[in-house]
Amino acid sequence: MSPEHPIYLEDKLEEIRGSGRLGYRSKSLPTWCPGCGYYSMTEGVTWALNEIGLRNEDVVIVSGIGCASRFPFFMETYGFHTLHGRTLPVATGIKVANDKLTVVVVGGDGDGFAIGGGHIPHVARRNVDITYLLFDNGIYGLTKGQVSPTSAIGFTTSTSPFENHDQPLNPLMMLLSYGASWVGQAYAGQPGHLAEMIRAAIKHRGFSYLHILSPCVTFDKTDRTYRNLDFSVRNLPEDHDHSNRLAAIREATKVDRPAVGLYYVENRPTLSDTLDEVMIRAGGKPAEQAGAG
Amino acid sequence: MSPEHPIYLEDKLEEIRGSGRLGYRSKSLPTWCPGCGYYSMTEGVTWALNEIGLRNEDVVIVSGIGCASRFPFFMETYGFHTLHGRTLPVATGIKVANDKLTVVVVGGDGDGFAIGGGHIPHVARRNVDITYLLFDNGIYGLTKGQVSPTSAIGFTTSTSPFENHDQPLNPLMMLLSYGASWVGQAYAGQPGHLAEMIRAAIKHRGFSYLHILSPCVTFDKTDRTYRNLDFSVRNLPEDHDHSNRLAAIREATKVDRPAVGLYYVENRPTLSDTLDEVMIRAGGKPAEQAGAG
Amino acid sequence: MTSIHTDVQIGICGSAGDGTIAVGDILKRAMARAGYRVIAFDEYPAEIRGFGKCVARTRITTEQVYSMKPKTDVLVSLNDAHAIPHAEEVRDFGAVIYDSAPITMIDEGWHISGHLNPGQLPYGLPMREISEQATGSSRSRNIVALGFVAGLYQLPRQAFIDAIAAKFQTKAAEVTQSNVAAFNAGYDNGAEIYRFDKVEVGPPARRTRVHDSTMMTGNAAVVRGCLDAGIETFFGYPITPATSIMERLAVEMPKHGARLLQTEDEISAISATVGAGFAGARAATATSGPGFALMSEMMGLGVMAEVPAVVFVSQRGGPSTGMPTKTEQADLNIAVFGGHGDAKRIVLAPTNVEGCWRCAGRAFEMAEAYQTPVVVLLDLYLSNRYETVVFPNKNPFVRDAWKRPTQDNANEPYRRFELTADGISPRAVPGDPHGIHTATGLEHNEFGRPNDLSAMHFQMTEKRHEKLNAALKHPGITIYKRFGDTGEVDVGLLAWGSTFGETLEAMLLARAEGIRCAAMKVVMLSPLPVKPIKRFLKDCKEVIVPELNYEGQFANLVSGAVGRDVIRFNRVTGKPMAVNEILDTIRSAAGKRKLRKSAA
Amino acid sequence: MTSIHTDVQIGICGSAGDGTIAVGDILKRAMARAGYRVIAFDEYPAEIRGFGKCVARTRITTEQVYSMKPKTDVLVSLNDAHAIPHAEEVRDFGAVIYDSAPITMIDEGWHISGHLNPGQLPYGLPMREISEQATGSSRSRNIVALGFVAGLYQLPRQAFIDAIAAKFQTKAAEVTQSNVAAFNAGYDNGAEIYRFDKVEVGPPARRTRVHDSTMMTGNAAVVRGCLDAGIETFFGYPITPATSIMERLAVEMPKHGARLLQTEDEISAISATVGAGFAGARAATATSGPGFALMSEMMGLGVMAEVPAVVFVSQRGGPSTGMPTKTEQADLNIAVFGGHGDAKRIVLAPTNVEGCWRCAGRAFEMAEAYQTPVVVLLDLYLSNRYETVVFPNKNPFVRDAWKRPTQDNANEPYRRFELTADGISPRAVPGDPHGIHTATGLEHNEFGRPNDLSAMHFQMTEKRHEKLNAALKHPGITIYKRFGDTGEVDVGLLAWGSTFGETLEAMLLARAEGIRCAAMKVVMLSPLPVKPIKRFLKDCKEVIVPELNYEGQFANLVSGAVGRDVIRFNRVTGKPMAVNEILDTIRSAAGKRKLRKSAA
Ligand SMILES: Cc1ncc(C[n+]2csc(CCOP(=O)(O)OP(=O)(O)O)c2C)c(N)n1
Ligand SMILES: Cc1ncc(C[n+]2csc(CCOP(=O)(O)OP(=O)(O)O)c2C)c(N)n1
Ligand code: SF4
Ligand code: SF4
Ligand SMILES: [Mg+2]
Ligand SMILES: [Mg+2]
Repeated sequence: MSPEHPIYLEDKLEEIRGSGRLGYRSKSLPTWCPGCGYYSMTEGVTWALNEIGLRNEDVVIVSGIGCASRFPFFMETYGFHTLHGRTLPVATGIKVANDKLTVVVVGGDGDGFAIGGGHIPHVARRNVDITYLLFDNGIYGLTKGQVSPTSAIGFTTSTSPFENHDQPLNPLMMLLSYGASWVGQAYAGQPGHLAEMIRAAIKHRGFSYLHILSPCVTFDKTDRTYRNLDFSVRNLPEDHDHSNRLAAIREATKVDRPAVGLYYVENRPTLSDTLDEVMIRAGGKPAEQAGAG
Repeated sequence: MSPEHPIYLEDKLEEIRGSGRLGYRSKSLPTWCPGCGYYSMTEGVTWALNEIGLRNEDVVIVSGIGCASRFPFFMETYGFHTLHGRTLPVATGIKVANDKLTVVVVGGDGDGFAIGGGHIPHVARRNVDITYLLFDNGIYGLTKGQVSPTSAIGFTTSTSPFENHDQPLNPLMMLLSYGASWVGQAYAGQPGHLAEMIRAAIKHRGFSYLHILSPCVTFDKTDRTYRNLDFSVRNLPEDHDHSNRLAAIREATKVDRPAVGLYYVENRPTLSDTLDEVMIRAGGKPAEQAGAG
Repeated sequence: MTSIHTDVQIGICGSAGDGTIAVGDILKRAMARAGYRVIAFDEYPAEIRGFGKCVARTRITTEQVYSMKPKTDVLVSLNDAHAIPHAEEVRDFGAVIYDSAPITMIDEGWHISGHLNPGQLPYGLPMREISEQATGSSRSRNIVALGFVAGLYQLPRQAFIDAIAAKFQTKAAEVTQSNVAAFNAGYDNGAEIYRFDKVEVGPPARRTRVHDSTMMTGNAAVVRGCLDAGIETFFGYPITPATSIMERLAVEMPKHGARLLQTEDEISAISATVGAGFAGARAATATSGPGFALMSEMMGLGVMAEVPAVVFVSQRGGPSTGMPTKTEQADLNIAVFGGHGDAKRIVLAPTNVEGCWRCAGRAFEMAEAYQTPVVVLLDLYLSNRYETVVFPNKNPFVRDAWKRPTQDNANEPYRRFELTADGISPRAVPGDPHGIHTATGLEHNEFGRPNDLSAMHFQMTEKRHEKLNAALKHPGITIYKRFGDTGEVDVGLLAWGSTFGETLEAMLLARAEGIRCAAMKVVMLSPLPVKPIKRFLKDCKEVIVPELNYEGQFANLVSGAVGRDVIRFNRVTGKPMAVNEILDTIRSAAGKRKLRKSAA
Repeated sequence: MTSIHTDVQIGICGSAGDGTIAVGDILKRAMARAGYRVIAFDEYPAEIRGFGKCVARTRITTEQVYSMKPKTDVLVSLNDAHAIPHAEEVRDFGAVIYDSAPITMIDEGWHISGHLNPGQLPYGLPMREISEQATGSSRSRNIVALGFVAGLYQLPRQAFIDAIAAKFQTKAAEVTQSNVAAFNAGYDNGAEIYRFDKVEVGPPARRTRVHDSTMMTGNAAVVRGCLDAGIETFFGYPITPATSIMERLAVEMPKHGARLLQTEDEISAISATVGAGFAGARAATATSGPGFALMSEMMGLGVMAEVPAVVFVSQRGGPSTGMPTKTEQADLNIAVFGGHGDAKRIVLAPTNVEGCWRCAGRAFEMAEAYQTPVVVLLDLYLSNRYETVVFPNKNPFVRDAWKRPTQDNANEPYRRFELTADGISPRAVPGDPHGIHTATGLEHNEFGRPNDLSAMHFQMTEKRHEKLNAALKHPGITIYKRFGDTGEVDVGLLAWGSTFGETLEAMLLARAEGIRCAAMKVVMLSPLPVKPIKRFLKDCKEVIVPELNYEGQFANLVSGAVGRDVIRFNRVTGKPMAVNEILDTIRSAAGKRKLRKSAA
């Protein structure tokens, strides 16, 4: 009965223990609002890590500030809960220090496209081999409901009390224009597909950006709800050519009927490759990396 | 003979005094390297202001840090030489305070797309009625030649002594994906066209982005030189439809043969319109603005 | 200080789902309506959702006070597990009210009644049953408990009914009716059955009419100060505990033709604020420690280019993301010293809600008059706590507080940064044909042209520093103030920000014990009023500096300025400082500890 | 201090196009090759291009010194208009060498010969003609002038010829030949025609073999320190005067299998540095004031999450963009106090080039050992000035300087932030199966889980502060050091950073005048070695704190910590402090002014 007492997952999740997935979950029970899309995302990451069969100690989950903040605490991997908007450069530092690690970044639309927006182009163009799972609820959840750069026009929030009039950003188009080597979209209301996409994103060698449409059930009852998204979300056309950046951009412009799936993928040298190349040209040789010794 | 003594333009430019352009030039002689593209840009801005016939006191030139820093000092208008990467938010503040002012931002590729990169999407989506003249020399000039986010692969600089291996950004594509309402490109080696484009950019009501290809004659002798650019720069196709964002993006992808001209233009409400709309909905009415009283 | 006739402190504790904060709200609003003075501060859990602990504390007095009492008179438990640790807050012979038949089963050992000290009075009330009887549902047990407390003290019933009606005014009429019924049932129980025998809740001494005094939080007072000062632009980015400033301004500013923009981050917010200030607008932003850290570089441009800008910083527990929902006073260092280079700015730290309003308004005047960024340093405790405030009838804040160029030398080139006797140069803004200039973050000469010669840099550095001294004499604001005994004292207290309230309370209690002591509040932290502080310290045998940070940031500042050591009294609990602990420090500094023990 | 036999200071002044810096370079390299000790500092114009003033000053001694002399012995003018203001730097009976037939016409009144003080010796040399005769072109007049000075002093000719050859080694052989010819022509002129009569340029006292001593700048020494300490990752963004650290590392690191990335800004640089530190790498970044201001927030995460990270900050004139090519010491405040919350970090400020190397190396050890960000505070003067340095044969820096978890409690959950006696918790990094944890910027418990209870916050705050005290005893680095008279003194000087060199020089001169005095250098500014400073201050009747900022940032820090007032001696000229001015302050503090006057 003491409120300081942690609540253990064990009592609740005995039935899925057999899967091995629980091995990637810590003993802390998530504190998100019931129905929040972050639950599907947690499940998706756990499932994907288990499917790929990564060792817990070789995975680092990096979060910034937002409702995603606490994500790493619910995982049995290394984690770094950093600052608002700084996930990507911190993750870059981790990867440069030790490129044997699998680095997964989780964050919200404000964290990514407001305060953190300056970092994305550079991670994308350098093809840093990390996975960026962006949870887009079109609002600032953790700070209790302010307008965000992906909020729709007309959305009323505590800081847009007379409706939002600013044109929202189009994250997928942006990432495609930055030269990201893997760009996809998923929807928290389709947890199975979401999990598959997360697995693919993590497996991609290079920077992978997965945009996840996720309702904030607490602070958005009108706009980006499960109900509305269930109506509008579609799949990418069967014949979509995900090696064609312009075709991907064309699909990304159709914001009223957002399509889930893999928009674009390409294989090119990662930042690790580049740094190795520099060492070779300098006449040095790649040394043992941090944490390895 | 005293080195502290300022050198006056007057002795040198008597012949162009008749044009009225000199009314927009201050008495300080620019200190850029001989042959630098910033001279064409200065001429272009002076010409455009004169052509449009703006009053000196109603124009504010905002610079960040880079070789463009000193630009405002060479103009006989208001000026604000701000910080590295902060031109756009400062300019937004100026425009929000007094939307009768014509605000022109000048800056380099590092200032804009490295340290300042996080601000561009938001000025673009909000359609802040300012003009952004981006001087792209593919290098950090003021700090004496380091690699920049628009440096070509293979470019050797003091911080990429073993060649640059990072894929450069594509600023035009980025701006188009941000929803900028006016996007164009010019080349410092074509000063007449550059001046025309500057005029059009300033006249556009809304956020206008002009990308200016400009060699740094001092720190880049191999890559983005007048010689190389003279070969590769072309005009946009005659039939280019500048109301079609996807067509504009397609043109922007052709980086090996950069095209000058107007890529895209659209008319939509500016930030000032939006703020007025909010006031009306709130039951207030737009007050006298700062500086007006 | 006048003596306080009525002085009752009521605490309500429960989980986030129990309606704890809601009834605390009704209580304080009812008492303010009834003409009492109120100070109230709520504790919230850090999580968005869940069943974390809430505590709503309200102190009700006839004259305004600025801190909680060391001990609570009545504690209402809506959830015993949460309330148990708070039982010790209750004074001897104070009451603890709990649900004698709660909805959820409580394990043995988790009944609060088993955790009281001898002398504390347990009142087991069947809240749930009373609620069910009065309204048909047990959901109003919080209102029942509130009514019970009101009845115990025979507080004016109608004021509560009005407050309840106001609270539910947007809901269906039945909601109000049902809640009033619950309240009345509780009240009757308290007044008739359990009624306190000898409690002193006199009527408000100086009965202020409703609306004479307004009850508001520190952040709401900041907003009112901004509006009264004629704010023209606001740029901000949400962050606890500053967000509510922007949220309120977002509703109010457009009504007055003023413009607010939520920017993409704090760097953009301060940049736009400086841009707007450059263009001549009254411009402000608001943030907390993490956001303010991001503003460091742009603050320096404001200093160098001599641009007015107002920055509200509400401190929370640090460092880093720290404790977003806890209070602390550890951002003094960054506020005063957080710029690179000799980047001196004005820093004001109000000590109470009225001060939030006043500092906000004066900050705009100062920013304009001295052409510089002004930081107003709040903290979570001050931002979120409620106080009753009486505003003057006439809006005291001056518009257009800056020196503009005259047309006298219209033929000479304009010297934006003219070296003058007081360091203030006449300032033109864009649009003025006679003041064309370029401002810059580089060192510059009088015309604003880049210039880094030794003599110029020295003169300009001196100008930027010395002009600020005029702020120490700025009209209409208390920069520092001494309270308590005059002349030489055994113990002097020097405090800043919200902690001054607790310091004052402790000082008064110490005086009541016969200790000669005095307290000084310092509102302007930069430039520091060194002379008055020195004068005060001269009067004090011992000087205590109580503050909510680890190393004594204010103590270091003062000590560095006056060259004298002080007693640092530091706490980093995330909570307002406990009056009792300050009092103990005073006692031991006064060497009175023994005396007191032998007397007891 | 040992007595210095040879002590000559040569200044060369001209415009950016005159090859001023180039011949200064040859001079100092030649003298270092010849086994002398050298300190040299060049002044550049702020503009990229143009004909701004350059001054190259070189002091040549037998024992290493750490400041320029108060007066120059020989000034070479390559451009009289620029050099005239510097004539007064030349000592009585010192020489001023100028072109008796310059290329450009000089207006009347602009000949330097008309601006000398009585006693200064004018040497008009037909530099242009000599150059033309020796090489067929007047372009080598700078080399002629250099040869002339070398000849005057009979400096070892071969060392210069070697230095010239080294300088032009990438060019065609004729370039070297022609420059050597110019040099020899100048030398012969100086040695045979004008040769000084009674000048003392003895051979280096302790003749160090070539390569025993290395001549390098402070920034180059930082780079060597980083490499010697085994730096693994570097993330940076260019900014004067720190850029050359990154530029050199960019060449060197990949040779050693280490990784360098130029990030998109300073926020990214420090974030990546903290990320790499978290992952277990030796990670650093380098910047100047404006960039460091942007790093403020992320520094706090380093403190909170207890992540090692090294940050080099080379100060320049401020505030804001300020004076990028001028020196100043005004970033102490932001280095020590620039974080929000109780964000204490280690701050080291080397006082000379050798110290740059040592502080750099030890900074990595400290960051790891105490799990915290470490700031190494340089300044433009120290970053850019050359000194001869003798490095120890054995690389002294320790790798892997941190406490890792043992396998003892492998079954218990890992406590990343275990509360231990010394505040240091065994630290695991990703890849280690036994140390899985999440680090956070929120306040947390021993496991690293968010926790904001009062007691936890207090314990963790205490841990983060008190663990740093061990740094005061870190092996292999001088935290503070006293020089001069022992025991009680009339005047004590307390200095930090590059200004300590001038302070020491002034103190030695004052002692030579018979004033009892001592100087203490303080290398660790945070945590401050309070006890030794207190002890030192006790010995001093008067304490002077000379520093290059307006308000006395170090004086405030010391005064705040020890509670005693000091004499602030501040200069903001953008230049190194003048030894003479410190000396005057010592004299007046010692009350010796009259004495001296009557003696003169
Ligand atoms: C520097 C800084 N500024 C502001 C904040 C306050 N803050 C925390 S989360 C957040 C926005 C969260 O929105 P988003 O990134 O969309 O995440 P969500 O909670 O919606 O998932 C803000 C503004 C902060 N912690 N740090
Ligand atoms: C915060 C900060 N970081 C770094 C610098 C140093 N700096 C000045 S200009 C510049 C880059 C200039 O490059 P760019 O923007 O491309 O302009 P250019 O000079 O090439 O026109 C840098 C890194 C600075 N002044 N402030
Ligand atoms: S506030 Fe919204 S985004 Fe955050 S946990 Fe709750 S539902 Fe999810
Ligand atoms: S350095 Fe390059 S960009 Fe800068 S002024 Fe010179 S040529 Fe132009
Ligand atoms: Mg969000
Ligand atoms: Mg550039």
